[in-house]
Amino acid sequence: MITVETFDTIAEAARAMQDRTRYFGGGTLLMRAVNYGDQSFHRMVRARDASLRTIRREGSRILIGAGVTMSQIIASPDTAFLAPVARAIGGPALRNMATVGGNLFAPHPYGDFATALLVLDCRARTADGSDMALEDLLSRRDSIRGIVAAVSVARPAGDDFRFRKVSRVKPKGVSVMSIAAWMPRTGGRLKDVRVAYGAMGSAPARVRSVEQALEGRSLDSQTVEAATRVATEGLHPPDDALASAWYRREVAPVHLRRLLFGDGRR
Amino acid sequence: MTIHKGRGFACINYPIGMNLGGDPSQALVHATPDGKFMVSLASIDLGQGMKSVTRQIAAETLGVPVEDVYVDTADSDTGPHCMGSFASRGTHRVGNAVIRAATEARKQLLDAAAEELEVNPADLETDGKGNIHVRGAPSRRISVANTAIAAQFKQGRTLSGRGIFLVPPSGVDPDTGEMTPVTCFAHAAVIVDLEVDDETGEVDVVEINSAYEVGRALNPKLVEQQLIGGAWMGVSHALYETTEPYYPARDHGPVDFNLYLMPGPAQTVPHHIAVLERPAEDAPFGGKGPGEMCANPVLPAIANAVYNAVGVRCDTLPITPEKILRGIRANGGARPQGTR
Amino acid sequence: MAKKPVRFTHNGRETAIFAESGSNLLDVLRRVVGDLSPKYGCGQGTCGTCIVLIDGEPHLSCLTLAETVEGRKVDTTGGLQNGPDLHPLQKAFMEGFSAQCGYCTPGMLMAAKALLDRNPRPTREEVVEAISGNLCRCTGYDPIVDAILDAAGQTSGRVA
Amino acid sequence: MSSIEFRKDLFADERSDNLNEIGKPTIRQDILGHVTGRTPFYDDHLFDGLLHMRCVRSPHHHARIRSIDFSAAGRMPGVVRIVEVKDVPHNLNTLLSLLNFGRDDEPLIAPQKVAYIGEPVLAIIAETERQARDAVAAVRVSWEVLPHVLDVEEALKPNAPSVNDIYPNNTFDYGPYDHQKLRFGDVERAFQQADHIVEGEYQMSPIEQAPMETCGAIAAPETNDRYVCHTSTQALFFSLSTTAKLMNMASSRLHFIGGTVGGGFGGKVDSIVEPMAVLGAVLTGRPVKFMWDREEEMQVGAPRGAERWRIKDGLTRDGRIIARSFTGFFDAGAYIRLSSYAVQKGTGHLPGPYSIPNVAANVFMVFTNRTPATAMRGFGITGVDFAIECHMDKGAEAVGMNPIDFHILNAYRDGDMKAHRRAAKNAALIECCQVTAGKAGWRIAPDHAQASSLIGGGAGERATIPETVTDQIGRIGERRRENLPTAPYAGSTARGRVAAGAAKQAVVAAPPQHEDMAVDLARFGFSKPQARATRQPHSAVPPASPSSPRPQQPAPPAPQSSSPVPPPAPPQTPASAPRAPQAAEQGQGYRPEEPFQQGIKRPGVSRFISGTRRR
Repeated sequence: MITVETFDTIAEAARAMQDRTRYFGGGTLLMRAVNYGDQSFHRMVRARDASLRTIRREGSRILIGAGVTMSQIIASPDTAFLAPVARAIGGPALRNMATVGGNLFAPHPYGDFATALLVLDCRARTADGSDMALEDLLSRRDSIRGIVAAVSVARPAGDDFRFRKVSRVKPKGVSVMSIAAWMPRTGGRLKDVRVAYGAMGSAPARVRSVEQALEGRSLDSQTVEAATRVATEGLHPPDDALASAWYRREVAPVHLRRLLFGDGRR
Repeated sequence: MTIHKGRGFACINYPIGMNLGGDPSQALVHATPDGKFMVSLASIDLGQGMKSVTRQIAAETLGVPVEDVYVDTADSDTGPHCMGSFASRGTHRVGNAVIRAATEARKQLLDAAAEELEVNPADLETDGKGNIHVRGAPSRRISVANTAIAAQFKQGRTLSGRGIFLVPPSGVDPDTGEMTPVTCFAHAAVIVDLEVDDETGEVDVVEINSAYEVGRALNPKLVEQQLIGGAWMGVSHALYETTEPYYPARDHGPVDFNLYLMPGPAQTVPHHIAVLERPAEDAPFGGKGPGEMCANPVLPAIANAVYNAVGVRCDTLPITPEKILRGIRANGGARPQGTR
Repeated sequence: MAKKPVRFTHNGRETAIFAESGSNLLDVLRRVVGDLSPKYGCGQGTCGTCIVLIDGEPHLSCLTLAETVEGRKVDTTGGLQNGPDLHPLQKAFMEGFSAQCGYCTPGMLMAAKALLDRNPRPTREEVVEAISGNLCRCTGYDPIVDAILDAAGQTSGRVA
Repeated sequence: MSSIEFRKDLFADERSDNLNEIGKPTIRQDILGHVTGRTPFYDDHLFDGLLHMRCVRSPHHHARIRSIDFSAAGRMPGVVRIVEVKDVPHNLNTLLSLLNFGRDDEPLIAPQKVAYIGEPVLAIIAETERQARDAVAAVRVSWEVLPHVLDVEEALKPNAPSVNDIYPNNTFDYGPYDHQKLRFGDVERAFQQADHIVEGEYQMSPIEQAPMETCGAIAAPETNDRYVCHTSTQALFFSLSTTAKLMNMASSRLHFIGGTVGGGFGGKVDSIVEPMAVLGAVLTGRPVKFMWDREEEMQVGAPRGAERWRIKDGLTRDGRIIARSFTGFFDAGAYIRLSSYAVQKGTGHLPGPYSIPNVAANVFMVFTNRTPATAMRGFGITGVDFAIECHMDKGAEAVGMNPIDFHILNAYRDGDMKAHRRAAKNAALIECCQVTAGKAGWRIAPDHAQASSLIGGGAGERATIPETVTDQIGRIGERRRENLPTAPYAGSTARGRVAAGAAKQAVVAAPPQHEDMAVDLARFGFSKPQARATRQPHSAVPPASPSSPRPQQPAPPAPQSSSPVPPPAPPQTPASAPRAPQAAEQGQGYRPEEPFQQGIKRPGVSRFISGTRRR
């Protein structure tokens, strides 16, 4: 038996959170759990808070409400750089429901959007006003108590930001892996490079080895080869129904190279 | 990265009708007061078109327009016994039962018309447009509707028929395997063209050419539906599907359609089909069921095309990118087998 | 058992029902409203047979918390027909032999309607994208894509 | 896009195509219901006070049930009835017992032990599905986990865990043997004479039928002490009879309604959901739905079973296959369902559509601790066809032939004797090879382009049953005592012989029970072929412009639609227009909606006076 409580503000909703309670965002994860009789919660909390659905510029950054859907991301000119990522998620119906906040908590092999946010210096704001790096949140997302109200991301310039999703079913399938990279350039050299993988571990994660191989270099074939050599350093990709850990290790360098070369193929 | 083109061939035959027989199906046909016909079955339409094809079979047999026939299935109180829709038996078994039932009803229809026209029933024929007339004298005619009215309201005749079709069971000799498995076979041959990415093992099927021999295409559009959809399923079986990805280990069994893979609408393959029709003597109008066999040749043709492309024999289904990539690694690289 | 009143417009008609707490829109439409056109395929949002339009946009009704449609407009295949007249999509699916078992058809039709309502002349790629959340096990998709493109031709007055 | 052409030029002399309705692209009878969402599937029947039934399922491959504690579950809100083993009147069945094939081996609800993950041990009926799920989660089962076996060949070893108590050797019985034998000629001798030996092993994994509509049934008390059951079954009376047996109830008390199913592909034959729903309705006196969710459909619902095949071919230098032997394993999972039958269907299919003078096969149905397997599109054939056709490709490579030429060279033709000792008829494999090659522009040898299924078969060695070598290896139970090899003839030198030409009568269809049902073949599109000698081989060259029958009202769909490349010629026969269910034939004077009229109309005759009866 499930009870649902709806509040006007995210703050009230946050205060209503207790044991065996889940925050209801878009419902794509939670309603499935309800439909299948998940016994780990019996109470859902919602908020009508309009701020959850807003996208706003904040100087060089963009503030995205946790309740913003993938469809809103595609529609909004302010988040045009994230549209290709949102488009890679689900079908149109799912995108009308799936939210940015929900994607941060989507289990493997989901979380492509979080993977992209991860490289864009993303910070998550919880309802109680506290603020943490997305990377920090993802590392302990199972134990997070508060509700994420919004995320703030940097706005990349030109083609500095790249995203690649590898799935077997087209046009829509879940990730064998996804790769996001933010590669700002100053004087032809890469600076503050961030690269992240999705579906290559328990949660989306940055790939420090690749970032270091790229940092301070120009994006030439030598650099790319150096990066691909360390493409899976320190990673522990999972086996699942889509692919084995072995396969994920084997193809990660290939897809990384194709991403860095901007090769659109598959 | 290299993309290798490959071409593969396979051909098959397929046993039509439940293996070893012993699987009856029945049909009942009766006329409504004004000469429309109802076919009562307990057979199942699971999308293959049972209701539609038996409707055409009944109309053809009765000699009336298809619009005047309706197929009602499946209610165990009103539909006579049918073994079921499986083993490519629907068209063959149920179709034959419907033919026999409709033939008996037609006999009564012609008898009733003969009485009205004062001629010998043997001299009558149907025009398939709702009329019965004397052979060679189209003007001496009566409509099926008026025949039915006369039969039921004046002559006191039913226009109805019973039909059953059974291939009696065949035993199997335990020492030699001697048996009569079925009475006819459908045939198919396919050529698959595909591309293999030798860095990822990913396969793109780019074209299928095929020939399917179906005895007779009872409804060409229903046949097309089966062959197009069936070939899609063949591609899906060959490259994507399994409930046990690590068989015989049971780990990571998919529980939803995100993890149980089937090719999406952006991965459909241009499929150029030729339909051949060699009627089988004991099949309805010679027609063999095309629905079941159509996926079968696609699986090996894809495996053979993958070998032709990169020199990897993938003898284990499904042929995943991982299996191909492991094969390429084991061979020390792709080994294209030459253009066909 | 706790039930919540929900008022919404269903296929153009004002509807007020009591929804069991935590129940999804698919169950409410089928069991409470009695509109059986949306189908259960998975309850996971992975097959699209339950797709309905909410305020004109496609949604997975099996993942939609029923009470969230309060005051909104819900349209299903059950309401697609205009009086006695079939919608061009329905005609195209019929004449294109675009259904076999027919179970995915209502979801396909709703996904297609959402597309054509905002984009009357879609490209093949746009159609494929529009039904990318809908599965069909029978047809191999092409007959469905073809029918949607045909309907687009008709809706925009092309002589078919 | 795709295209379809109808090669009416081929086998034209065996057909007459002058039929009124057959061969026409008539629109489906059910399509209007499909596009309006009005087609009634089993779950589209509303019942007041419908209850929902869910199962408690095994988390183990193989385990003994020590005890089940459902006291907490029984007290939970909405719970109406706990269904235990003792509630099932006759808790043992095998699907094909209706054909008297095999022993009852599977309970509806597992009594003492479970043999696969997901096997039901208890069912709970509640007011809502969610309440049933909550109650199921509250059930506590104490398990004694047993050793399990998941690989078919491991399961054949003497020390392997016994999966199914009714078949303790992990194999189905075929006469005195633990496998189905096929013996035709003498493969051992032929292998010695062969220039090339080609061997291969092939494996397919289980495949889900994946119909969009999951399996389910709704049962409810009806009048006259009967029960109505709306079901997704592919086999109405199969499910009805199975239910009657498990419920130990006269079949006359069951009213099954179905016939409109959201895809089946073989996955809706097993008749599990119907007895469960009826049992629920009987125990509660209320309407009960038992429906699989998608997870159950995928992991508990029976898949197309896995198969493993080993093939050994003996080939001559010039590309003829003179011997072929098979060792096959059908992975049935924990219970028979239909796998026993798949083995015999697969065996009857060997050695594929080829004329091979020496064939042998040992085919096993093996129990393992996995979800039972059942039928799927291509039942018993899909897996072995994959094996055979991959192997044919290797054979062609071994003898250095173009694969299509290799297939045509070995293809069966009319009159050729098949390994199951019946002569082939109505063959058309060669023509399919030729036409496909022509469409794809794959060159084949001129003599193979001229070959015909009608010519060259049915004579000499091709038409005769050879003297056949037999063996008695693999009697039931032998394998529990000692490790026996599985390949044909392996493991013993004792041989028997069956004389050349030995064959029983072929089985043919039962004749019509009454002369009024006897068919006049002339009206059914059959025509007498010319004498074989005078027949021309078929040309593999496709006609210039393929025809694709398309709806006519309204005119053919847009260019994007699946029309041929090059674009289609207009449908060749006017008759190839599909008919909308109520479409009228223009200009034919026929009006299907012509209203009901009493009496008859004949010029000069009162409509109420009949002609005189002729006797």
